[in-house]
Amino acid sequence: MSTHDDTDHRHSTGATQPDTEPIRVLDDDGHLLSSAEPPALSEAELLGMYADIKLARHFDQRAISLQRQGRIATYAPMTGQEGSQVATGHALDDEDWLFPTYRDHAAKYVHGAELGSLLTTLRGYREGYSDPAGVNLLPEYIPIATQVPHAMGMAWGQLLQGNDDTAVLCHLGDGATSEGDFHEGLNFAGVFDVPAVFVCNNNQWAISMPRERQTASETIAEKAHAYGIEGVRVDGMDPLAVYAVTRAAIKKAKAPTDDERRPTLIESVQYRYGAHTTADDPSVYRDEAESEAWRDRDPLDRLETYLHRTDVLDDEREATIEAQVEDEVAAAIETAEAAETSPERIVEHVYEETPDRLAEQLDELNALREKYGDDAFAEVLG
Amino acid sequence: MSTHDDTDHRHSTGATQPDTEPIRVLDDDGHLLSSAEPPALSEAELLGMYADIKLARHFDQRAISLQRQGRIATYAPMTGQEGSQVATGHALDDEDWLFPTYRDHAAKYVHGAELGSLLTTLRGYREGYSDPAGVNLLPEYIPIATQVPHAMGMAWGQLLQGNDDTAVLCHLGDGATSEGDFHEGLNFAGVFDVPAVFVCNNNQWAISMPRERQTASETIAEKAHAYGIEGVRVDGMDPLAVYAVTRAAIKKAKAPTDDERRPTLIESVQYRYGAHTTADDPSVYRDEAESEAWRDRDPLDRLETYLHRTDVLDDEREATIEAQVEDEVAAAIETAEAAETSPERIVEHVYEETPDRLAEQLDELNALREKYGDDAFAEVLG
Amino acid sequence: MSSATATEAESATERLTLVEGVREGLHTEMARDDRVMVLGEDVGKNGGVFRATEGLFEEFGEERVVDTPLAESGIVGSSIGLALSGMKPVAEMQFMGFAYPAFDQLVSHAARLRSRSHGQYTCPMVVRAPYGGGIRAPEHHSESKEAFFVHEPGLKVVVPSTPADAKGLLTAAIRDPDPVVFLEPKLIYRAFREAVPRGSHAVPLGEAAVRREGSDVSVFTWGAMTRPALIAAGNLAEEHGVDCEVVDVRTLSPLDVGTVVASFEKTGRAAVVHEAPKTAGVGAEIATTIQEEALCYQEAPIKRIAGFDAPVPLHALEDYYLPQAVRVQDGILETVGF
Amino acid sequence: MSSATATEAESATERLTLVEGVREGLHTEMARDDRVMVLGEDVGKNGGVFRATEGLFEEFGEERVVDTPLAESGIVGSSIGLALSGMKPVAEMQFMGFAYPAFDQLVSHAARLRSRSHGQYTCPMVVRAPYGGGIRAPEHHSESKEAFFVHEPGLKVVVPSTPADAKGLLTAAIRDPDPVVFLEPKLIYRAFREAVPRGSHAVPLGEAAVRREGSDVSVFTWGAMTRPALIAAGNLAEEHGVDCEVVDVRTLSPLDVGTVVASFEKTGRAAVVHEAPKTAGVGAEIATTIQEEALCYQEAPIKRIAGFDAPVPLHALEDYYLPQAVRVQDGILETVGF
Ligand SMILES: Cc1ncc(C[n+]2csc(CCOP(=O)(O)OP(=O)(O)O)c2C)c(N)n1
Ligand SMILES: Cc1ncc(C[n+]2csc(CCOP(=O)(O)OP(=O)(O)O)c2C)c(N)n1
Ligand SMILES: [Mg+2]
Ligand SMILES: [Mg+2]
Repeated sequence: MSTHDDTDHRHSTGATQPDTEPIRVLDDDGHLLSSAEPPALSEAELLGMYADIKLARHFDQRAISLQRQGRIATYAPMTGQEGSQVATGHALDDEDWLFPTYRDHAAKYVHGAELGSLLTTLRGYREGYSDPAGVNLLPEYIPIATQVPHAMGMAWGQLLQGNDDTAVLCHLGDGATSEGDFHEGLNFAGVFDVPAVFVCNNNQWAISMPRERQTASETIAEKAHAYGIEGVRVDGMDPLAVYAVTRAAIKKAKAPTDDERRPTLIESVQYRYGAHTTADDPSVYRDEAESEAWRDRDPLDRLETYLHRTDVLDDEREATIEAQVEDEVAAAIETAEAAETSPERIVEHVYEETPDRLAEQLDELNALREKYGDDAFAEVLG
Repeated sequence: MSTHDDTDHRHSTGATQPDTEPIRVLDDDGHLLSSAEPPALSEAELLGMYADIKLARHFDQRAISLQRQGRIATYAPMTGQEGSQVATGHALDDEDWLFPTYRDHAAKYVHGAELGSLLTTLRGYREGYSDPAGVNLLPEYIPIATQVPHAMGMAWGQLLQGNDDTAVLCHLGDGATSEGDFHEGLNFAGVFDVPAVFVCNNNQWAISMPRERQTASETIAEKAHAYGIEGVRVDGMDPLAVYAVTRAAIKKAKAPTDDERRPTLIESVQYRYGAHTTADDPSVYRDEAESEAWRDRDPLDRLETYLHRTDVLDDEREATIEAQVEDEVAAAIETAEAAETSPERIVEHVYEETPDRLAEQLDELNALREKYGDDAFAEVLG
Repeated sequence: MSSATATEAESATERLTLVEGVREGLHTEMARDDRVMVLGEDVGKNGGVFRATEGLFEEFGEERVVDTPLAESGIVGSSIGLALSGMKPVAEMQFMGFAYPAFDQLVSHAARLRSRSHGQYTCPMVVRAPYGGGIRAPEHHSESKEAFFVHEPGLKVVVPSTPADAKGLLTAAIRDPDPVVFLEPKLIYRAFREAVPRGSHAVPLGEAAVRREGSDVSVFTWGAMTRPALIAAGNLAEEHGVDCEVVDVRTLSPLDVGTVVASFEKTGRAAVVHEAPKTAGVGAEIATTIQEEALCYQEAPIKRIAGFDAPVPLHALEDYYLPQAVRVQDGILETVGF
Repeated sequence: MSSATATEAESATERLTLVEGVREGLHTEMARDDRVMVLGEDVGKNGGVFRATEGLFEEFGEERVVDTPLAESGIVGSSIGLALSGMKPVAEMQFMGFAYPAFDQLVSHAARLRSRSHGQYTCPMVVRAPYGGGIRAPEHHSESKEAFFVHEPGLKVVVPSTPADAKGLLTAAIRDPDPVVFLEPKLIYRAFREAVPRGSHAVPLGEAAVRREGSDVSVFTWGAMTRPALIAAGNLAEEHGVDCEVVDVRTLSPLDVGTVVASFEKTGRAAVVHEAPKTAGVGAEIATTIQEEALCYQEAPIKRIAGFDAPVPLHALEDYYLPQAVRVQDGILETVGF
């Protein structure tokens, strides 16, 4: 059997190795890499990105403490990842669509969601889903990877309707790449060549599962080849690099050259500093020392350094932004805590027209509330 | 944005291209390629493979005509693909497990299924699933790609139970590669490094869907990289090449070297000469001229030529084999047509112990049969 | 043009089979609204494995009649995205038994996009699937698990039993603002023809149809089982003087409780006939609803005449699995004789 | 070792919560049979998001307590293969709402491997999932669609409501020769403790448990809803002199028709309480079965006290969605007062 052992070696496709080094613009300390040029962003745009990352970080801290106080429910923190989220958000044009996960608070905010609404939802009020008109944003997806075919279909619809100026950006996690829906959605995207950009926020963990055990492929970006589309790896803690790569992908999605295909899979390499959610305790399954190396490449620090060194930012501007950020989050909390809901919501928006039987179920409930008072409904276990 | 356009180019993983030329041992006319050596098979083994391919082709013709006569139900023909099926079957050791699709009649037969049983099942009798003890063979899978995780789990179970001498071979079609289960199964196989060989019988069509529209990736073999496993492309109409590649993969699955991973995805490039099934009319969706080029590389012709040229086969032996094959198929048809079934089968083997309610349902049915006779059950539409 | 054709073209109806009714529904709506598109496996050039989409590819082109890769979750999932984008996708699952890989997309997403987004987004789409047994198809091809979809709020579930309804209900389903699972009884795809209105023809969802009026016992059924039910009703009238009312439920979700209960109040006895396994099937929902709403009228147990609590057997035995006229008849007699 | 611990170690029982009962069931069976293995998302080092598998990884190692990639169809599909190979896999779906991607593998394969192969192959495996609402969990985390699985022949469906049953039924499920969907009411994972037998403890599948005997009305329920049902029963006895029999159905498939019907024949009235949407839920099956088997005993409509025909709302409203003691109580009174 010596022959085909040779043959194997010659013909096996196992030999090809993708370039695995992520694209970077800034080094770990926030200095511009000699090999790189900064993306063409105005000072205002750069400051906007910076302010959004500041806000995201502050929001994260406040949300975690609100959860601890029982004022909102389970929350998925994003510290360490907000640089990438904000950068992808900035890379979008207004008319583009965003498909976020439960962790993409900052991306949603940048694309037009109101902070107060985000918190209202986290209070368990469906009323939080009331984005201003023209904000092209889906409610966050919790069932992993299910948004991938939706984003593909939305992008396909743009193409079919001749909307050349609209692309779709779909966030997903590293864990999501194992799901069938990731595969089916990306394969469709490749076949129908739709204007969609899939950003895999590879934060190294899917709850307690480290990236290396999620898949045996060396990178996530290389999975793109299985779908005949481009895969790119970027330093997800370098907001300028993420912006540049995502912006290029969005542009290509809308107006590819003859030899380009519209879809891109971006692997944004980052780290989840904190717990998976406020219900999770990462010390059970990972060595917290691991995060130190990542924290040294913190996206906020790096951008801050870069902006200071390029004189876009000074201490005064920084302080102003800080104050604005705190005010904005405080106001959002107030808005959310002022929100009200009602049991009627349970039957609303199930169908355009509420079926009789469902309407009767509400009537029954209301009769009971009338008879026994709302307190009787406080606890299922009595 | 000129910078990251450059960067993109440098770092994009879109540039890597797998070697797409399939492995071959015989040329289109059945001559040994100068670059290749034949696999180490004895004359008896070569003749066995040849006889099995002959049998498969004859069986296919008979089954199609039995279906036309209403003696069996829908049948999925395999002509053009039987060379690959027989070769993969011969590459297995007896203790290995085979997960076949609805088209893999020949692979099943080679691994120990009885022809009479196959035909009994095609008559709609569950009794056909009664393989001789020790034949490690699952019933054929109809829901596309669902067998992939099963095969993975079976292989995993061997590993966990320390059965180093048992591997699993899983057949699937080109269409199957689009399903989520293909992805999830192969990703698991890569992560848990199990002794499984996945053979994608790329017959260029999934019913009416040509391979090029099934996925935008250039080859199916390269999809293996997304799972960190080896991908191999082989000429699926060259039985010797398929044998060599599959045998090597099975050996590697059982005893990999330090730098090898156990699983392999083999893309066996072939063509479905006939209809998808006897219920299908390919002239509606494909140009039958296309098949001519493929028929020129017919697996039976090529092996026959090779065996004649190497004096393994002569006209007399060929005639003997032909006669044996016809006898064997004729006997199988007789066996199948002698098989009997009974409505009791409906409730058997649903659970180990038939629940009362189900037993009562059978009693009800039997009471009705008693009362009205079996003729009353002949036609639902009366 | 032959004179026969000329006459046909002028008349307001044409004689179609059920599968032609489906095709006509698709055709009419695609011609009327260019957001309507068809997608699925082999629906394009091949015209669908049952020819339900025949000719649409040629007429509306590859952008509106799309052969997709072999991936049901991808088909339903991308249809949800298409619906979000403003299209009106009609997705085909090649057989109902192959819709399960798309189950998550159907129940977790299609059904809930409206409620999840507090009404901001909607999901007007149709998922069609040939369904049920009786055609000697291979394993997994004869499923009729409508109950799975009926139990999921946010979905509508429709099963036509006549060519005119196939066209009319499909038309209404396509125009519906919410996702509809449209199950087509393939046993009667070509069993008979009837006059079907040409052009736009919508039959409202949510309304059952009384196929035969009667006073002794109500038979609730849908899809292919309306045939054995009507045969049984005919026989019972002739041979036993039993006058059955046969109600074709048509829309299984939301259920037309009014028509079901009214019929029962008239007869006081009922049978439900369906192909799906008896346990936890839609028959249970109908029987329970009746006893909730009209117990005082009930004179006998409501009889379920259904598939076995077992997988559909291979084709040699499927006629024993499906409710036959003889089983329906016997079951009704049991109810009447109680 | 403290004396308290010493005493405990000697006694034949230990006081456990329901989730500890699950863990003990897994532990005992893994210790007893080394073919038993646990697999799923975060079941290893992390011990499961509800700690149901805590300590098993440390004790039995990474080959028998396996963190898998995030892919439910892969988990169930590979478990089927593992079962075929001779292992006894216990797969965890992190939440019942995330079992839908595995629906096809469950209904088309796990349920049918035995019948498809004419008994040649079997599929002894358990699919566990935390299920139901009431814990303020995010969207999609509060599903209780047991009816989906009950409608599929070949599966068994089990829901424990006590710590001892959690251990005992899980033990029986693991030993069962057929696939079992084991749904764990997470609302009462830690709600109370009770004495649970140490060591091997199996509670047979297919047998309902009468939790409270009574003569006026039967309440059929399972899982977390046994609590409000028992609270309601207590209140009704005290405040209204109504004597409820509370039957914890426990095994939803196959149903213990004998116990259900016997209870109803005694009381002549019944309510079914479940969290799942009312329409086409298991409540319908139970009510229909009762009227089939015991119509002559029926004195009032069987009342379904169930979830809305709507998705479970975000957590702020979930207590209005779930059947509360007050709803149960009022519903029973309606039945009794009919
Ligand atoms: C289909 C499905 N399965 C399981 C879960 C439970 N779950 C929630 S988040 C999570 C991990 C996701 O990891 P990843 O995709 O890497 O995203 P990250 O949380 O790291 O942002 C899991 C298993 C789910 N939400 N959906
Ligand atoms: C899940 C599922 N979806 C759809 C089908 C219907 N179907 C049967 S065979 C087939 C095409 C399969 O193509 P491929 O995988 O290339 O295998 P081939 O038939 O060419 O051998 C389809 C769509 C099915 N059996 N299962
Ligand atoms: Mg992650
Ligand atoms: Mg094929």
